[in-house]
Amino acid sequence: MNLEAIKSEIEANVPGCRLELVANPSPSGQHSLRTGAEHAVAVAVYLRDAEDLRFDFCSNVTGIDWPSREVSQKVKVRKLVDGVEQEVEEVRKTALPGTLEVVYHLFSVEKKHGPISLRMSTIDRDANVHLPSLTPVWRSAELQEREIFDLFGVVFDGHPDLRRLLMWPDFTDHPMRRDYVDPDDYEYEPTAHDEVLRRAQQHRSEADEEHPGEAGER
Amino acid sequence: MSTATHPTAHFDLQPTDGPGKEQLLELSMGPQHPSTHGVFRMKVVLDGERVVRLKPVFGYLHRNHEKIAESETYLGSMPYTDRLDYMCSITNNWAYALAVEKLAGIQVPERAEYLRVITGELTRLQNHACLIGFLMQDMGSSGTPLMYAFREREKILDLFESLTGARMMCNYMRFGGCRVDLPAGWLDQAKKVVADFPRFLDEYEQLLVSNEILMDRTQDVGVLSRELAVSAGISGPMARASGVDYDIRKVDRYSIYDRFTFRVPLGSHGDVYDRFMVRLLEMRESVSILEQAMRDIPSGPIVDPKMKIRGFRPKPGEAYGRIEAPKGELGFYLVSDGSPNPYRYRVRPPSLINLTVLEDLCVGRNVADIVAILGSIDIVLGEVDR
Amino acid sequence: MTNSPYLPVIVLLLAAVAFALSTLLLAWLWARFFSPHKPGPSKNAIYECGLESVGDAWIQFKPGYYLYGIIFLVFDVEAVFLLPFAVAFSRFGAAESLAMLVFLLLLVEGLVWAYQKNILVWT
Amino acid sequence: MDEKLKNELSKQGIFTTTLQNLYNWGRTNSIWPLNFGLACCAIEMIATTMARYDMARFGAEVFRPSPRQADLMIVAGTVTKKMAPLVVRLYNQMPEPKYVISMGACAISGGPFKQGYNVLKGIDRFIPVDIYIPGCPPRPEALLDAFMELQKKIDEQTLTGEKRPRHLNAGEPSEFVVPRYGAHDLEPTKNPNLWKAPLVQISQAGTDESGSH
Amino acid sequence: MTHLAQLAQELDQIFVLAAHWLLSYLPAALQPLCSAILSVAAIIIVFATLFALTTWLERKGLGRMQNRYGPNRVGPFGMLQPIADGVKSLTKEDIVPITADHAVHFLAPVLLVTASFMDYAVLPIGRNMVLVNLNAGVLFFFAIGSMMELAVFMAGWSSRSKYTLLGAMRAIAQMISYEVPLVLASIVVIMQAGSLSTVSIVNMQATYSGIWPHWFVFTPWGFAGFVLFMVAATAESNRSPFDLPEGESEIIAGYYTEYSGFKFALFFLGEYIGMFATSGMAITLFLGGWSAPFSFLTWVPSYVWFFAKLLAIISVFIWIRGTLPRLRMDQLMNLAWEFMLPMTLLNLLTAGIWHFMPAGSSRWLVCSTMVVVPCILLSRGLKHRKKFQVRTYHYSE
Amino acid sequence: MTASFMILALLTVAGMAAAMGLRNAVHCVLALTVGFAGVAALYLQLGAQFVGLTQIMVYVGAVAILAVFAIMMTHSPEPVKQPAFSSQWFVGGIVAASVFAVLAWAIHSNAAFTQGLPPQPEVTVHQIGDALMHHFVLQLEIMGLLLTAALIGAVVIAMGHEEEMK
Amino acid sequence: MSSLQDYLLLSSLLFSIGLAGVLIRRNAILVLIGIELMLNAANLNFIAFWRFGPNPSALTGIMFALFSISVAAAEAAVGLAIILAAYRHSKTTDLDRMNSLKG
Amino acid sequence: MVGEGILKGMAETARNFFGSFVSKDRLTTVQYPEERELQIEAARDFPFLVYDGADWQQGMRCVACQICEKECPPKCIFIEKSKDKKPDANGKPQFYPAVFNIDISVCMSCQICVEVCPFDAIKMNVDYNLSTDDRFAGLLLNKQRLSKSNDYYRKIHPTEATAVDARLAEERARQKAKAKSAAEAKAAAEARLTTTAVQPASGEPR
Repeated sequence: MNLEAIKSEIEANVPGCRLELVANPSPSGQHSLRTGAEHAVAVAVYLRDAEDLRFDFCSNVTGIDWPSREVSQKVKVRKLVDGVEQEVEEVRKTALPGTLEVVYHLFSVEKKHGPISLRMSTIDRDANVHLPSLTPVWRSAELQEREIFDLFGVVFDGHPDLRRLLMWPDFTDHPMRRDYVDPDDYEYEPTAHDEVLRRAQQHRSEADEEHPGEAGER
Repeated sequence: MSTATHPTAHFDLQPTDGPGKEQLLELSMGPQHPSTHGVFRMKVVLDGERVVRLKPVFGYLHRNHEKIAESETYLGSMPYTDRLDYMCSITNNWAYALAVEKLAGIQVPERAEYLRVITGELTRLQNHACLIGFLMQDMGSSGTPLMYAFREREKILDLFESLTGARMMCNYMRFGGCRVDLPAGWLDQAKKVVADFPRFLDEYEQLLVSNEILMDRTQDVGVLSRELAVSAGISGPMARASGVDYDIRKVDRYSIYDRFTFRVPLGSHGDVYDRFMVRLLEMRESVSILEQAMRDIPSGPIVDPKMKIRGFRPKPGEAYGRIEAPKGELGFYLVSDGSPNPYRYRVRPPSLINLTVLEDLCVGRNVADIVAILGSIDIVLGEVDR
Repeated sequence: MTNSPYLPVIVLLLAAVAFALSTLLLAWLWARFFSPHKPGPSKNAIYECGLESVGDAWIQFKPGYYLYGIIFLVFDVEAVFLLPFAVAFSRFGAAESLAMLVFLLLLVEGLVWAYQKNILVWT
Repeated sequence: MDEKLKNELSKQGIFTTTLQNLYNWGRTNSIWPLNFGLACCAIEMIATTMARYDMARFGAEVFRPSPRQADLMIVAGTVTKKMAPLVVRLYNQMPEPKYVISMGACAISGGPFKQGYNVLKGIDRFIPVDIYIPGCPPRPEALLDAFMELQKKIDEQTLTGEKRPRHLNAGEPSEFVVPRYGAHDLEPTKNPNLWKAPLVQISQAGTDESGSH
Repeated sequence: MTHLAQLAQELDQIFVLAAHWLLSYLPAALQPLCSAILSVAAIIIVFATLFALTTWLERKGLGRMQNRYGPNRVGPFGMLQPIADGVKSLTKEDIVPITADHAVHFLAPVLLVTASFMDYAVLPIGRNMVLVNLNAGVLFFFAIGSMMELAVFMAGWSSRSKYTLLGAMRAIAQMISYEVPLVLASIVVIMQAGSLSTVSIVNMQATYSGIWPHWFVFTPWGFAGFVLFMVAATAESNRSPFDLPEGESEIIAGYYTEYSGFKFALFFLGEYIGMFATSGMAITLFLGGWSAPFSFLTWVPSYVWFFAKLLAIISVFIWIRGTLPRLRMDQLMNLAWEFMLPMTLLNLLTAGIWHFMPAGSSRWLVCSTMVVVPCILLSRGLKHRKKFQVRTYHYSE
Repeated sequence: MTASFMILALLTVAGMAAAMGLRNAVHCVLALTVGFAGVAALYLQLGAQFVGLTQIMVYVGAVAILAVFAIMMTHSPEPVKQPAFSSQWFVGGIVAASVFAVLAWAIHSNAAFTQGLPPQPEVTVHQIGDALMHHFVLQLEIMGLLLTAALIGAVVIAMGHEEEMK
Repeated sequence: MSSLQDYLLLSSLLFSIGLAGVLIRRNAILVLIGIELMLNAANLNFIAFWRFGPNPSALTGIMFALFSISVAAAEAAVGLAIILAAYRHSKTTDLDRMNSLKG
Repeated sequence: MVGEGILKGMAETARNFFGSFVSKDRLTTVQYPEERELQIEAARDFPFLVYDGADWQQGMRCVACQICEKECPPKCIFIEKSKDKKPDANGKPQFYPAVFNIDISVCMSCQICVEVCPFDAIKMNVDYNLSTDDRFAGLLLNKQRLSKSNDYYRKIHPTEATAVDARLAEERARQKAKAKSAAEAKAAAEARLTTTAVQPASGEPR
């Protein structure tokens, strides 16, 4: 299973499609293909139907939240320093916009090979969170995409039944996002640490204000 | 009739009218229902007793396993995995350990692999036995098969307890091996339990397999086609009952499963009876694996000596590891950013994905069939909702 | 009235009703004197697996039930005629038995018709 | 009315005592649990009813699926926020006398999952709990122990007077507010009439006097 | 010897004699009424006790089948368990849903209990021990039995809950479907006995050829009738595997989901009392009522035999409950209309032929064939149409 | 007029009147069963045991159930907003009352109807069976035909044309 | 003992109640029930006349009542089926509305 | 023939029914409060703190290193380190936990605290009978309630305790040797300082 070969095969067969091969530095060696949203369904259908690939079994669908972050990069730049052109290392900071990424892990029941990971990213995390749904290609994505919609807020276009899966319908947050602030119910935390401790103490002082004099009763 | 009083007006998807244009009854089965195996809920639209629509509602046991795991250390998540599929904690441990081992490139000593296989297959035995018991309970047999299954399960849990210290939440695997070695006499005790197990299976078969009521209630009920099974990502015994020849123990040859001879039973109808029978037959195969493993188990270390218990930080990267858990393909997807906590921690729960086809199986059937179908899918809510 | 053959039946009827009512009365008395009645909107709501019940339960059912009702009714009436026949049967000859057989066959014909129309298949 | 009744009852002391004994005997020995499991602990609860532990010996194998016929709610497992209103409603729908056993860490406090956004930190925030069983999950023996503890507790209750149980007191409610699903959390997050966090110094919680030498 | 026989007879009639003795102290005008009250009180007490005993037996028996003890901590062997349950139910709060139809909701359990107790009016519990010997006793039994359907419907409908309504509709469909086979199965006995009076039906069976009694169950049509009657009776009394109306794994507690406190206990009571009544009727019709199984055992009091037979049938009920899963609604209905009804009709024919054929082995042969062959064919047909069989499985490797 | 007759008559009339007067159709049917049972008790009182029990079995056990089914199938237990009675209820009431008046007058004025009760005849089921099979055979067969026709007819009508005659 | 007159009066009262029901009820099912009521009244007459009649041992009254009950049952079955069919057509069992829908 | 399978099943339940009167295998109930199963040695329920010797405050092994507090997955341990040092069982001055609380309403008995403890100070108890009706005080175990003697530990987990004891003894011996050698070395150094004679350092193994 050569991912490079698969990549070029798909690019040859799906017109206009450009894939990115995302290397995985870990010992698992599970590299992945990144596709753009517009060709995703075509790529998926090809992966599923191509005679030599037959990735008919979409095992796992995952969302990953990448918040906006600054990446500092050391770049060697040729610069005129004191009149002499020199190669100077410079720290260049680039602000990467946050994205929501969706990863599909595919296997083939027929050929008994896999996995191959297929990735897609949204444009950002706020407004442009649409991705094409691959449920029409693999039915197994149905509930998992709903879960990602629920917990990450990725909107899958073309999903037959995109509702919240785990939280109640009136819930407005996407709790698996990194910037989610969980509800504050730290009234009683006898073994609190760190952040929890801080919030518990805050609750405690509020309670003290409400019931002065009761403190230390127990 | 105004829409407000129409019983289906509140339904998420407008149901179709019944054939005779009778009113449809929208019923909520669960979360507190004797046969939803926990807090599962199905919104059912009934035409008489026939199911017109069925929408599963999840999340009543959504306890944020993935979110919590992302703020725990890698090891800290291990006891949490016990509580995913709480019937089979050891296989959950195993899948997680396998994923982390892939992520960090850790080798597992041979004895540890044997221990994993032994405990894992014991887990499979008790899970399948109990599942069949629960299925029969759902079909109204006042608990007798379940009692027999739990009688056997208690024996296996005794083994687990004397090995790992806990009956259900074993927390047994460690990255690169297992936590403790077998105590003295454990293997003999286990051999006895395994040797006795076929007798229980015989008893079960006597009690159930040729029972006409059971056959009539389960055969051709909830038929899942092979194509749908593959497309919907159905795995485990449920897929094999539909004729999908896909057993990860054979396909991935993870751990040391290629050393054992065992067969994979396949169904040809894909109905509830096949799912029930495939599990029954799988138990016999598990017994055979166990016998081989307990015969061949070598001595040696049980954990990779390079592994430290604290301060484990895999290099950045990602890995997807999966095993054939009793309920199907249990996978863990981990993304590491080099910190002690996983950046992304994802469980691929077989129970949840096997539920994808629930509506397809139930529509057009009877209310009583819903519970049989649901029972045969074998869900555990801890894993469905996580 | 006291000589009526049905006197024991009447007594039994009254006693059975009294039995049921007296136990309920006992329960009511207990509640009255010791256990205060505490109704509430959610306590006295309809049970539906812990959810709020949506929609009315009194809905229109399938006519399938009615078909069984009809067949039941017809066979109930048939039994009414069969019983006196059966009681007197031991003194009957073939002629009476044949007559009854014809009567039965007529009904069985209805049943067979229902079979053929697959009406007796529960949906 | 209450006073009059009490006077009358005290006059007929023996009668009341007999009645009280009979009442307590009846309800201690016939505790039918609601057929209701939430998570992992439910499996141990089931195991308790199975042959090895046999809760039936106590007359408690009659797991009623309908709350109308149940006496005991064993909250066995994690109560999520999505589930909490249902648990409360089920509790409300049980007829008095009703008891609650909070089985396992999750039901008591949220347990290991207490930091989760969807996990209720203890069912006692919404309904009154009689017995808490720590453990994750508690062993079946622990459940049996708790069951006997509950029986003991019931046996000690009196028909009238101070030690009478909650349900015999007309002033105490028998149903509790069912929380609603809000945009971020349950509303309210707890029943303030029922659950008050003890005012202890957080870092000093549980400190023993002798330990601070 | 004659002295012993005398003693046995007195023992047999001890309750009758005691009642006579008691009544002799009363004015003649009051005697019928008091006699009725006495017998009715006895019936209600005895069968209410039997109900308690049966629930205990059931729990113990199921326990033993499931490798456990069952209730054993309240009283000796847990025998006081039903009493504790009763006390508890009596002191439980009674909840009536707001939307329920209060009057009907209240009346349903009362009607059920009443109807199930009414059945005992015609059951001969022992020699000379019947409340009233009605000319049309069997018809009375069935007429009263049909009231139970109404009670069940009232319970389910008045609660106005979805589960109760589903349960009620299931219950009615089931009960009407099995009432027809129930009646038809008993007609064979009436044909033979020539009477609708339960007393004369039993008296006919209480004679002996050699040591063997003339129970109707010992004829081909009688045996078939008995089996059919028992199957129908199981369904009529909502016992496993026909306990669909309260099939708790599907529809919670069926038609009495919304009942709490003692009303629920009354449903429980009513169902069991009804079950005893149908079993008692099966005993009366087929198993010789109170008559001894062998002529040399006639010295044992007749009521002992009746209750022994009743307990035996109850044990079988418990045994079945411990073993079998529940049927599905369509199977239940199909069984009633496609197997039970044809079989009972055929059994009628068999009984008729039995009557017209001369006594002897040829009669036995013909009638047995007439029962067994259609039974096999029908069950084959059922099985074939449903196409269920024990399957064989293949393995991938 | 004996007390037992009075009680039964009152019960019957009350049941029947309630059956015709209550709003909720299911209540009507339940009241109706009381009326039917009352009539059955009157039969028993008149010595027609078999007919009385048949009345209970057929009317209470079957016809009432069928009516209940019909109500459940037509969704009409709901107390409707509109009045339960027809717009011309007044006219109907007058007609019924006048019919009763005429009948009562006719009955009252006929002296033949005031005769006392002749001795109780011995009516066993046996005799009924004999009479049925000897004197009423033709009627019986016609009854069978009628029942079969009713069965088929009612089923066909109830199922409707478009219904799947599977 | 009561006289025949009492029974006849009762029966006529029942008949009138049934008639009133038929005339004034809007629900078709209840109208049918009214008809059943009238039939019952007639049956009561049969039995009463048989009992008070000159020749009770002829059993004619009883047989008449039996057949009448059977016919009434058959009538109820068909009648209710017709109502069901009408309901399917017009979605109501209200006779007034059925009437208005007809045109 | 329909009914064959049903009869087979009924035979099976009958066998169990009658078997329950004769065979222990078919009557597996352990009547709990009166009869108890044998304590399984490895069983674990909630953690406890081991102390050596007789006095729980004196012999506390825990040195408040707070590793378990950090590693505990559900964070149910709360430790406050003492300001001062006290001699431990070996007489070596150590910090000790001024406060050591375990909230057993949160603890999931995962045993990770035991695994990470470098001092063998925290072990798993087998006492499951902790039901209480006191929500707040009953479920928060303080230092005193947590302390159990080493004898108790040996009683409930004999094999494990023996191994731990051996390991500790070995460590203690090693420490002693180390201390001794350090003292000797110190003495030697001092001697070296005082006596100007140059001596080679003793090559004693560590």
